[in-house]
Amino acid sequence: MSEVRIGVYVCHCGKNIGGVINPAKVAEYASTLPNVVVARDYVYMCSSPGQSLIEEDIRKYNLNRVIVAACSPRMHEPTFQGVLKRAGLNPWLLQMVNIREHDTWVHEDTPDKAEEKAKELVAAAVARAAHLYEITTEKFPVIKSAVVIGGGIAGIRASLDLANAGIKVYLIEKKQSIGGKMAQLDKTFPTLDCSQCILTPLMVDVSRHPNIDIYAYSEVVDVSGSAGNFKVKVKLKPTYVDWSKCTGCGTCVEKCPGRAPREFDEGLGVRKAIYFEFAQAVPRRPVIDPKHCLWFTKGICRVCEKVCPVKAIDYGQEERYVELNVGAIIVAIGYELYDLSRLKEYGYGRFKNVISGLQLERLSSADGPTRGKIVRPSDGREPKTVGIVLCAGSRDEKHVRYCCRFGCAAAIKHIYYIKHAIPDAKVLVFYTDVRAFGKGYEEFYQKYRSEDNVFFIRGRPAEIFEDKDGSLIFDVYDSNTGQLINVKADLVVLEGAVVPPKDWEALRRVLKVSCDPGGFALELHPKLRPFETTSDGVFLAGAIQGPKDIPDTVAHAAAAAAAAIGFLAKGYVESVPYLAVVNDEVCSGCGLCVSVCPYDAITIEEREGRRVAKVNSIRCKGCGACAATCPSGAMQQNYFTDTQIISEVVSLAGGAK
Amino acid sequence: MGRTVIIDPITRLEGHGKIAIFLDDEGNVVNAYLQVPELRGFEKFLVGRPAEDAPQITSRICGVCPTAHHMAATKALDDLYAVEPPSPARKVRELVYNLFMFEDHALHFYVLGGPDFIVGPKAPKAERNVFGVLKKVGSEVGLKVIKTRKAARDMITAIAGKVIHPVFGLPGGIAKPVDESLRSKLLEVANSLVDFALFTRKIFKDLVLSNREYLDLILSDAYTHRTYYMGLVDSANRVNFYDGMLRVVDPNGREFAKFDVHDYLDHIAEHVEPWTYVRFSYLRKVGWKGFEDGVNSGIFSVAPLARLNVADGMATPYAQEAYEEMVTMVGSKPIHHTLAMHWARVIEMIQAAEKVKELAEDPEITDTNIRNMPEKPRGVGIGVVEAPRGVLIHHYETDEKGIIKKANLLVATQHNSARISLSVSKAAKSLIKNGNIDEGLLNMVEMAYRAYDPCHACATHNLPGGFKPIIHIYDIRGNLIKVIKP
Amino acid sequence: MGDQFEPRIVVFACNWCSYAGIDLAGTSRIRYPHNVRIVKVMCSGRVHPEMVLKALREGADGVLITGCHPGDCHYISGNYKTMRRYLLLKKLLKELGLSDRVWLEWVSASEGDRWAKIASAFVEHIRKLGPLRLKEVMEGE
Amino acid sequence: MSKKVKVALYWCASCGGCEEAIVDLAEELLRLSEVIDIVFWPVATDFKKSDVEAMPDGSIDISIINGGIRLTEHEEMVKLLRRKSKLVVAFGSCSHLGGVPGLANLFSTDEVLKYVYFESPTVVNSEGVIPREEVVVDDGRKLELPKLLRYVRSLDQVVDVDYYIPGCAPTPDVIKKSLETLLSGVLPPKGSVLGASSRSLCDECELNKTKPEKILLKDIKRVHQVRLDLSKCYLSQGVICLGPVTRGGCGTLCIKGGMPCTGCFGPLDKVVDYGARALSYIASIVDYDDEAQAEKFVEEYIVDPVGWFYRYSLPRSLVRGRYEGLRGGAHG
Repeated sequence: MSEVRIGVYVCHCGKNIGGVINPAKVAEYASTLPNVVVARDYVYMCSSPGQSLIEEDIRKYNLNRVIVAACSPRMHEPTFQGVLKRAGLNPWLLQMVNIREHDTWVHEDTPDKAEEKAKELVAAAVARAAHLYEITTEKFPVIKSAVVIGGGIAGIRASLDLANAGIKVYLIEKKQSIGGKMAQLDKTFPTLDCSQCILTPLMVDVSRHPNIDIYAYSEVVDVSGSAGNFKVKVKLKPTYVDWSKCTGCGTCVEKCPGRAPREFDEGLGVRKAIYFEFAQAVPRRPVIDPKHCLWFTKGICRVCEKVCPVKAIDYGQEERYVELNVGAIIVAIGYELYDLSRLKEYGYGRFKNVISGLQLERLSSADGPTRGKIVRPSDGREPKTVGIVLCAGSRDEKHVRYCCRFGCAAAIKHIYYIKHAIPDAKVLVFYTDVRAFGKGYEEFYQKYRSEDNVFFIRGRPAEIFEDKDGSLIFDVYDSNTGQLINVKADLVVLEGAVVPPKDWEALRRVLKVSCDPGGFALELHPKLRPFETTSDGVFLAGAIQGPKDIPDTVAHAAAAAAAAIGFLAKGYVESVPYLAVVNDEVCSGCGLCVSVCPYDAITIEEREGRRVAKVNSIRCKGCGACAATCPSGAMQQNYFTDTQIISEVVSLAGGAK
Repeated sequence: MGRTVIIDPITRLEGHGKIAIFLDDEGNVVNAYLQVPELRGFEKFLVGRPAEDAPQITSRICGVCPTAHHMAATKALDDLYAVEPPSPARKVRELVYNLFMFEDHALHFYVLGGPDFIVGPKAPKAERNVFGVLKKVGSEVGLKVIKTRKAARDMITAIAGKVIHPVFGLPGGIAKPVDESLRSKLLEVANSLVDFALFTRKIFKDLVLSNREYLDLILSDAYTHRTYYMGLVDSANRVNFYDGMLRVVDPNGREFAKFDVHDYLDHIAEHVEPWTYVRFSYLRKVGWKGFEDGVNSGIFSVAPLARLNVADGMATPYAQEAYEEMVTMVGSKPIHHTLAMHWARVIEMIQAAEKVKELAEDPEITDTNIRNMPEKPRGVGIGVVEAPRGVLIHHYETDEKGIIKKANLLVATQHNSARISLSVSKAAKSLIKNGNIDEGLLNMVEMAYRAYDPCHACATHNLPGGFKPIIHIYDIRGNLIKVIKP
Repeated sequence: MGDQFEPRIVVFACNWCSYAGIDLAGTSRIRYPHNVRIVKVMCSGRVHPEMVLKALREGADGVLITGCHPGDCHYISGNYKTMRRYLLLKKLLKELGLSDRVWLEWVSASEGDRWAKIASAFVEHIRKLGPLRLKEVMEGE
Repeated sequence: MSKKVKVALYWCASCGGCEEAIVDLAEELLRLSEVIDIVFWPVATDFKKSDVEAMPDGSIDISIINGGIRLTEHEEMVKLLRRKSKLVVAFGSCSHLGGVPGLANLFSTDEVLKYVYFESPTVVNSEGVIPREEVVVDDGRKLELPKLLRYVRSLDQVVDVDYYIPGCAPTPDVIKKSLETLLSGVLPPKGSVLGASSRSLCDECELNKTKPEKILLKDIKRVHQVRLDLSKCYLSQGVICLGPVTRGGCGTLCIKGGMPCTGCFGPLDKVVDYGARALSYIASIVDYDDEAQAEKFVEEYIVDPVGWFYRYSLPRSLVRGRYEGLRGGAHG
């Protein structure tokens, strides 16, 4: 493009910008800058009149550069690039200036400085824009398949939606069976229907679905490639049972003499050394737990081997790896309970009769350790006085700051469990606030708070002490009545805080997904794109994006699946615009760019007897590391060339002249 | 008060020199000052540099004798790391060094100093330059000069990497061995160098020594100073450019001192004057007595004549022959006649050429054992060589990582600068009498000066060169009353 | 000096962590000094020491490079390259008497408050050092 | 006769190597004298400054100037030559980039004088004599010494420069090519570097093809610490070779001499700051991601960043020398 013709558009963003500085002044200043043909301000540039204003100017003044001074480019860059496209300009001739997040929102108290800053930022953009050039991207086909990591309700729902849309799904579950936390629940609020009754049919659908392969007892260890063409490395942990032979008859489990605490019962029950996660496990294929198997620990027994009708037992089995080639990845690994023993004052872990909400679920569950009888773990006695503590670790500076978003409703459900099993029981609920926000929750709450012998006390227990008989003694300051209450309870239930699963940190690194202050996955946008991530092709389903109850989780999972389906259905991904580009004339083939490329996207080629660097545009992700390494300046990065960045830097360093 | 004569700057020598002559009211010379008007501070900015970089950094002190600085620094590194190069490496170094000695002397003889004699001191000034020389000796000789120098310099490039700022010096050795194909070239060149050196001796004989007038000029009192002399000698007290002991003889030719360069601080001190950037070396044990010669003044000189004065002879046959001829003709040693410097230079040129031949023929020269690996630096490293213009000492102090903390560079022209001042004022005094300023003054003074082939690039790490001299003569009030142009 | 010196500071921010974190400070309305001017790059690994020196040369009183925390780089290892270039640059600048003028800080997408603290600290630090005026000082005799 | 191109040659703070380089043209020099007319060359001809002053402005076709700018007197002379010349060419590293003597920019003039005239071990100077710009000797007569500038400068930091001839010293080949270009009449864009390559040294280096696919450094070997395999890329052997960042055209003299490139030909056209470029690629290939280890590496191995990366170009760099702050208040 010969002559540079720049249009500058300063947005008021209502009062967000306009309330602090005078956009008209900024536009007026911009109009005095070199190459600027037209400069305007408007109340909402992103609105349709705002957009068409720019579009018309582009035609009218045949602009070949557009600068929009408004919010963060991370917000509306695509919007305004769309405007350029519609006006027949290459979208990369757009330069955004962030005068909201980086200026008016943070310098409100020094408006004139903020205005001066806005002018300088615009000036720098004008300097930079002169060096912008058209960028075209390449298209690459996507592989129409997906990996779903995590077989809880979120993963199950997402898998089914994808599979039903004709997409091949690989569902990765680290435990022996899919089902996740929901499978451990007795009932679900507010409808109180049996959790497994609504979950297990879905599990069966998954296991039967032609488009779904389940990799149970497996973990994702590495991810390479990129959106549309990921290579996902999955570790199949040794089960010591050849699942291809196994029929799931369960004789081995029956006959196994080995015993171990049952994870599924949160440590309250016992399982065999060879076991299913739970009765309705999917897949119905057992695994041997070598830590408790007599053969592995003492070198005796081998009963399972003897009794197995199909000779499926294989003590020599080793871990195996498979590499799955997929177009999209859905992360649905859910949450984990906060380690309640860290709330020292409550004595969880020290006092048998202080249990977690999930443990209560197990006690109340028909396939639980007590076959559904709610008793004190210490002596099996029926509790007559039960204390339920809300926000155990949640909304607490010392533990986790955020809300678990289901503790309150769960507590109400737990009142029901207790009153239903032990009608004369007395239930004391210790709360800070009761947040019954979901559909039907308020009604649910009202119903059970008004039951006899159910007391809501606004306050948290001080230190809990254990009496000789195992019951628990503590004081609570009721901030409603202003009284100090001494409580003696047979059982205390902690509605605990939730955190991301331990293995998330490692996983998110291979996925290149950032996290929020709580450690949960960071969505692309908290409102507009809550199930996408900064890594293209990687989607979020359920509680890994933040604590959720079942309805929200399922909704979120379905949305993630829909997003993934959309992404895969499009059929192609585009190369990044910020590609590395080589100036063959200057390149001496010194090869240092090859040494620093994290994606092995650069190779050295012989050309007319010379060595020259070549960039593979599929592999290049546009980080620019090579450009910052190139000793000769032959290697540049689209939209971030040395000249573009330096002209911006020079302008900012020198300030508005 | 009297007049001031300024000759600024002196031409045809590598270095920017300025001479101021003061006359009293009778118009007789009170004093003459040699001013060296710049300083680059290499000694300072060597601080913080890794010692192994010194050979390449210090060679930038002078592009005319980079090899001298490169070699002195490299030898200082051998010393710093207490690691001697293997014999083949030492021989290659010495070979390169003699090639360099040869071409540098050739440059001075034919281009810088020679013209005074070859063309003649009384010849028109415009002719007293390289072009005049070519006219006198014929352009085919001129071509021969150019070709021979080039051949020698190309050999340096082939071995040392570069001729202007060599790179091959490493503590305990050199960077690259000499291969057979290079050696055969070397042998050719070596022979041509010897021929050329002898040819040069012939020219000097025919044009200078056989000319009574010139000989008298050389021996005239105007160009004579009885000072001490310092130079390197080998174990047999013969002239050696690359290595040896430093020997000092007094004005009567008696050995005054003979010491290893490590003891140089006991023997050499430097005096500072406010009117020049160059430091004046003198013998510490005799002391600084101002600008005067004699046994009681610590002033000493270096460079070709000094080397021949401190030595008992030359290290090679043809050179020895020429040396004996010189001593017999002059009749006594030490030779105090400044202009005999040119003579000495020719004799050294012969030795350099013969040395090159000798080393090129040495079977060891192509041996690939060229490095002994250095280990820990021992804190101090001192190296010495005979630069074409005289004793050159590099002295470094480093930390345990071999980073230079202190550097001291003693350069030939610093050693000579006091004696040069003597020569200059003596020449001036003999040629300026009662206000009569002989037109010949200019060149006589220059000749005295030029004989040393002083390199102020070395002495002060200053730029070489300058303009044709002009003499400014001022009256009592300092008004310009006369200007003498070449 | 009469009224107090307002440092001019150029900040390099990577798109995925630091720029997002700076945006977050904005959306959370966390105040910090106006002196900072942000230059966006996709990855801190794109920031060339040349750009840092150029900023100082052209009038910046200080330069602040920001990137993802170690291990968090969106491009696997860009921030490690930045860290190494920074360490070398620091050593060079020390010899040139300028090492106090450049900082490297890690700011994640969730650290709006941390960003604000860093920005304030750096501005104060540079304010104490006073104006740089590299061009005038080095070109004037 | 007057058809000949009028050329002036001048040297500022140089070591004389650039003059030697011209002398090394040997026979070439005689051939050249047929097409050029040297109107000013202090080292070899009889013309004086006054003669130059007498010339009409722009009457010299080409002024070729070597050496850095160190003295006020250099400033005056090059400004004069600029006025008198159609083209001004910076010859050699000092004129082009400031050169090795530019390392003096790391120290103040006082520091230098103090060392040279007091601290130097051989100096005996009890009266604390120090050379001064103006000294009164004998009965009131004045002797003057020129003023040293605080910072050594490249030629283009003092006058407008049309072309550059790189190298310390420029090789005969580079000089020949440059003169051919200058005399051809078809001139490249102003500011071009003449006679050399438009690519880095690796392009013409025999050893480039021996590079492994990736070069990652766990340590750096200083030249005296390693026996280089002269048939393999030196950088890949852990030695700092500045070939990748240095303009080619010298024919890899140092490499062939068994030593790594130290960068005398300077940067390529697109480079803003040579040292920063050098520093960046070295840092980029250091094989430590852990900050503590990387710090240790820098501490242990990067012993002289300025001397390595700005050996020839400190004055021409963005920072130019040691910053001593406004009114002397140094930082860092």
